Amino acid sequence: MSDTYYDYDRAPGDASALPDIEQGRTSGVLVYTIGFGLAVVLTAMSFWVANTSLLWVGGVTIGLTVLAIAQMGIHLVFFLHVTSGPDNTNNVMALAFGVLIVILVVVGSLLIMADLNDSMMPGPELMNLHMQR
Amino acid sequence: MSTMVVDGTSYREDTSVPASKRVVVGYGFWIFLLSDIVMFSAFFAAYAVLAHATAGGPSGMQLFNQRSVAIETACLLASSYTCGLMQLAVTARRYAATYGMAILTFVLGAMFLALELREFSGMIALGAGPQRSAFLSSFFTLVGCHGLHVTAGLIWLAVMLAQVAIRGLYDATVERRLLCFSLFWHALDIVWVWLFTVVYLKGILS
Amino acid sequence: MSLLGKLDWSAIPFDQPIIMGASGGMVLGIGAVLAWVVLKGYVPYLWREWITSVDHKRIGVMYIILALLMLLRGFADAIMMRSQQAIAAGGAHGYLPPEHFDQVFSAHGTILIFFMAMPFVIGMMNFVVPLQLGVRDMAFPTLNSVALGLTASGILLTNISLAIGEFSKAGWVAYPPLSELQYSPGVGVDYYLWALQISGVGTLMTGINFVATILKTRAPGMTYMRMPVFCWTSLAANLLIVAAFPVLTATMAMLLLDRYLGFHFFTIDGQGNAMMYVNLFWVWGHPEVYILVLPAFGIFSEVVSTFSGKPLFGYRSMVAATMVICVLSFVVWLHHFFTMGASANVNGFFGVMTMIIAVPTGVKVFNWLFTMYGGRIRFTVPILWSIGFMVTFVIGGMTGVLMAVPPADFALHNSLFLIAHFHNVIIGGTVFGLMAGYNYWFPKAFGFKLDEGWGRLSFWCWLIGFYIAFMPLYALGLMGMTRRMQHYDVATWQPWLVVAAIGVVIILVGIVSQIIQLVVSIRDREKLRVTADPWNGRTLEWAAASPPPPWNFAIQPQVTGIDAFWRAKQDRRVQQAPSTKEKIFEPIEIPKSSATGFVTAFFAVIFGFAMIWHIWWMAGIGIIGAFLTMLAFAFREEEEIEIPVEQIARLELVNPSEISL
Amino acid sequence: MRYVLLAVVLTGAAILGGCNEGVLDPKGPIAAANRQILLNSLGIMLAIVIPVIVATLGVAFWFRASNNRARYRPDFEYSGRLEMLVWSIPAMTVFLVGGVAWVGSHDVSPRKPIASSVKAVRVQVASLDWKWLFIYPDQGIASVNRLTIPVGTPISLELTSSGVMNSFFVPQLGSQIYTMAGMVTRLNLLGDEAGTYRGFSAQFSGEGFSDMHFDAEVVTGEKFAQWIETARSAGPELNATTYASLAKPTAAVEPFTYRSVAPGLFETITVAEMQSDDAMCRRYPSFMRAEK
Ligand code: HEO
Ligand code: HEM
Ligand SMILES: [Cu+2]
Repeated sequence: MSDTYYDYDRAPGDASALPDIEQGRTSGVLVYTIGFGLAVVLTAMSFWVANTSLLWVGGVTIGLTVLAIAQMGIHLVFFLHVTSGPDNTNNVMALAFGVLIVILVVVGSLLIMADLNDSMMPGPELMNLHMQR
Repeated sequence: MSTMVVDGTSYREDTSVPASKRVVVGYGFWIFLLSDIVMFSAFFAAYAVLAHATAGGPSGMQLFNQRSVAIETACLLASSYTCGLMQLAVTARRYAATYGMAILTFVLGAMFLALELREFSGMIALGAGPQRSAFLSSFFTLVGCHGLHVTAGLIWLAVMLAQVAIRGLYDATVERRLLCFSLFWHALDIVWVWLFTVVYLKGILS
Repeated sequence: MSLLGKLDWSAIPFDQPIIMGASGGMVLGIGAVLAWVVLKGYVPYLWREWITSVDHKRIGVMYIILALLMLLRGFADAIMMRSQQAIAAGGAHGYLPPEHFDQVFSAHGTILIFFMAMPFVIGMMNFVVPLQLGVRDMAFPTLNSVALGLTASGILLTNISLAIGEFSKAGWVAYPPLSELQYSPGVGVDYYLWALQISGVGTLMTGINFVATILKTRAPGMTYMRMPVFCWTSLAANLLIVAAFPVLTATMAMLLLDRYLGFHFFTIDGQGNAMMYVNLFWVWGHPEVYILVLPAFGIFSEVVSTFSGKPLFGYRSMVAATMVICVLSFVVWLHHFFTMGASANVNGFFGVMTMIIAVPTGVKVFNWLFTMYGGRIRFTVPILWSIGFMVTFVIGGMTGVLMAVPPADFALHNSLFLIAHFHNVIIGGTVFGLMAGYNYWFPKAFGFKLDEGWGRLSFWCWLIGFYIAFMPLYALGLMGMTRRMQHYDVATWQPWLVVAAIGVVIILVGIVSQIIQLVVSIRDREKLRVTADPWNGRTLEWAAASPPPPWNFAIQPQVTGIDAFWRAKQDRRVQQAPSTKEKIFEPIEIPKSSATGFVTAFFAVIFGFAMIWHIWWMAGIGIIGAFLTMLAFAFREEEEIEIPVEQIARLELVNPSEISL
Repeated sequence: MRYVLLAVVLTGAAILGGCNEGVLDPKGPIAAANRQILLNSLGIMLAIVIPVIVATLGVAFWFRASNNRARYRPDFEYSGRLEMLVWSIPAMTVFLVGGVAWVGSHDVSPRKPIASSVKAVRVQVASLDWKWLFIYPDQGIASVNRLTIPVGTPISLELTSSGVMNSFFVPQLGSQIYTMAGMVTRLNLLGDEAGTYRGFSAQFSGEGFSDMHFDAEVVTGEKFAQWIETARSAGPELNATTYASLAKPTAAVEPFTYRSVAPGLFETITVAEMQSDDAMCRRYPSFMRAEK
């Protein structure tokens, strides 16, 4: 039971094996190179955004987050060959489940902890005591 | 979840059979990576909660060195690229390119690790070790956990080079393991993207 | 620091007669079994056929044996707690000093959750899922054996703590700061942490293995919507394992760093934040309870429909409900700490989310009900457990929903009402389910049925004993009794606790009957011998011989619909198998046995023990050993052996699967 | 069936038995609300759970294989209408209980001050190993293991812990809340009937936990004033030194009072870090603690 049904299913990280999107070796290099280039650009942008004084401070965090998400997408598409192709459904579903859990865990924890900390930190006078240590 | 089910059914119809071993192994490793990412997310959450708990000690702004982070990032990103090229060489069964790219990947990864270790020892020398405050505990744990993964990756890569030498690239097992390795390596890069964003770049902001 | 770290003779509690008695008994028991095995010359057989086996059925059976042993251990702890609380009223302080009592409830909770319920569930899935999917083994058979080894290592470490040192005194949740070095300077918490870390890695491996197996290796034609419900619930449970256990690993790692290297995640000084531990613990903890109960739901689905002689009612709803529970279980964890002081919005949100889980669960209950409706119910032991479950679990579920109402939980949190709730769902759900599965699949595993009479007796004792042991706890909770009390000063509680203790004695009778059931059944095995399909089953495992050969199916089944086996029997498409000579076999490749699991476990125990006692050189040996084992495995040449046709034919002749599709 | 009956009888008896103490015998509005919400939710759910139990037993009994009068319907495996019903019954129940939960958690939020014409009495609570310290900042006194409060007066509590986590709980006054080092949780209670009620820690906190209970005495206004006066005239002072000796782990301490409280003492307790170097940690090995 080897390659007969290979078409229907693809190992994560394998470039598509469906004939119509078959990619030759050269284009493989091209794909990685494009991905690398985009990643470099996005990284540079991140560093720039964090350091520049041109941008509104309040938006910087969001900007960094968006850039990180974009960069993650680049890695997934160009390095890990995640596509929406039918041969990739299982991989993408697993990824989506993982991302969902990560978001729930991180966002949920942060909200809960922020709520708890807000309501429970000793008053400001006390925080000063803290700082004196 | 249930839509997946319906799609799955209509697509696979009666032809569904056990997948090839490469797919099964790759998929299993994919699931492992997801679980690894979930573990990182717990460390990320802990870091985010404790980022301001400096207990009167130094904060990220005082400690982080952007230049060295930028170089680390460059190393890791480049090694991801060379790892991808190695993967292509493996698929094409080209030995020289495989070795070349693998060694390049290894060297870049090792450079990253060396820089990170230098950063850590510098901080510890300043009295900003993980025992200083909750913030530093979570920092060292989060970044160190990634560093440990990189270390494991380097060991793995070295072992794989030995396997390529002994068994050759036509060995299906070796090929599968190299596939898993490159998945691992790219995933580490993704984690690093979040690390430099959340820890270093945000750290120098506030 | 000496060569043996913190370890010296004072670690062994010679002055504690109860502990010494128990550990002496344990050592003698293990020694006796070992001696018997060696003297009888069984060692090579055990080594060849079991310890190094990577066959999912053997591994499943070994998991279940471990789980049953740990059930005895955990139950012994329960008896101690119940008897202590029955007498320690007013000025009396009972026979267990706090120092010991605190270890007992911590060990009870830890052992029963991690080392009884988890291995039992995993063992059940191991045995059944590949058979139901119609495949020859798991996706990663050797990994499976390593996972078993790591689970066994965790179990071993926990039990070593009885004789050498102490166990945690911080409860099964080990909240800091109590579990920090400052307040728990002994090795107890370290035993807890390393046992959970090591077995947790094994559990994660299992999770990955099952997800890959179920999603990628099914018999031809076995589409998702044709999978038996047990496979679905196993898939959901393993997705939960994969998504939740890493969080536990991370959290325990943080506590370990605090304890070993002076980090400040949860300490009082250094501005650590113990609330973070509570939060992360339950991020894992809530999904965990569904990891325990979802496979049980799957077992009930199989049992109810088989013994009602009907397909499962509302299959699609069942699948949907399973997956809804799977995802929802990740958005409710705060209900374990409503009383930590979050704002009304947060408490209210998580309260409502928690209750929403009652909807899919309710759907399942109704679907089982409608499955029985219009059926022809054969009252065998498995379905007794199932009906007992349906009645009991809805009560426990209801009290759970009650505590999901924050103002009610403010009054009930950490009381015996909570203890009653979760024993009500864990015993009434998970344990009853596992017992149903044990009775249901036993004939498949061993080729003979379990004795019905003793089975019934054990069921009734468990059921009645459960109600008598735990209903009083609801009352006590309402009367204001907290959990984990070594003694108490309110005399009016005592009668209830005495009743509860009587209930435990009845459960004890149930457990003893189960042991007798097993012994009697083995003795009478020739009389109880069964064919491939003793219950008129519906799913593929009943198409394989009992017990199935190492390759499960000599000829791979083709699946044409849901419950294909049952429908085929209905349409009389199933005939007596053609005689073996007529069958055309092909050689089969099965994975090769491997000592990797055993060796890894060996080094894991060395490592864990060394870390607990700060014996650093030994920990190094453990780590290096484990690494070399992996390396050796990586360089191994053959991974599979081929079974020649003659051998298949021979085995099929001795033990034919009587039915074929 | 018999056993279910037995269970019902037992629970019934339990609830009756619980009526003269504990959660079901409230002596204040918060506890009364807790109980009300609890019983209402229980009632809503019993309306569906009891029929389910009865139906399960009934169906199982009627469709037993030996009953020839029961009709065998092996094809009854799907019904769209039932399916809808099956999802909506629990959904509606949950809608109802969920509403109760949402409104309830806002209504009975521990932080919410209790509306009253009487000025609230402030009490600062610290859980120590293994006893309770109650500081009355406005009266300048403190009490150990006995919480005395005036009847009909809102009590505004601020709670913290000297070390491990505990949970402050007086069932008959209502809602419990955790006490944690370095944190201050808040709780508002009111007792509207004079009496002595059992209070305790509901969160396991180590060896002396079982003895970590206290008396909550709800007394009339005059008695309260009297008590304050007596307390002021006798007993030791509470300052850093006496606190340090109080904080040493002990269990089952007889109640006593402090004649005065050093200003800001509670605040120093809440800043947990202040503790680590002094008396608090003497009994614990400190070899692992990081040097500052
Ligand atoms: C197998 C294990 C298991 C299961 C399945 C559950 C199921 C549920 N649990 Fe429980 N739990 C489990 C194990 C535990 N729970 C705990 C604690 C706990 C707490 C915290 C209490 C506290 O600390 O103060 C809450 C609020 C709940 C709620 C629930 C709910 C709402 C469900 C629901 O999933 C139940 C759904 C089922 C129902 C409702 C019955 C069937 C439905 C019908 C018939 C439909 C109609 C009914 C209604 C709409 C009500 N649980 C703890 C405590 C740990 C500790 O602190 O040590 C443990 C171990
Ligand atoms: C077989 C019958 C059982 C009996 C008689 C029993 C009895 C008890 C008792 C008396 C306690 C302590 C209550 C207290 O804190 O005052 C307890 C706690 C607990 N039990 Fe059980 N139990 C049984 C089975 C189980 C099972 C099967 C599980 C899980 C799979 C389980 C999990 C727990 C847990 C998690 C705790 C909490 C431990 C802690 O407080 O840290 N029990 N049980
Ligand atoms: Cu929960």
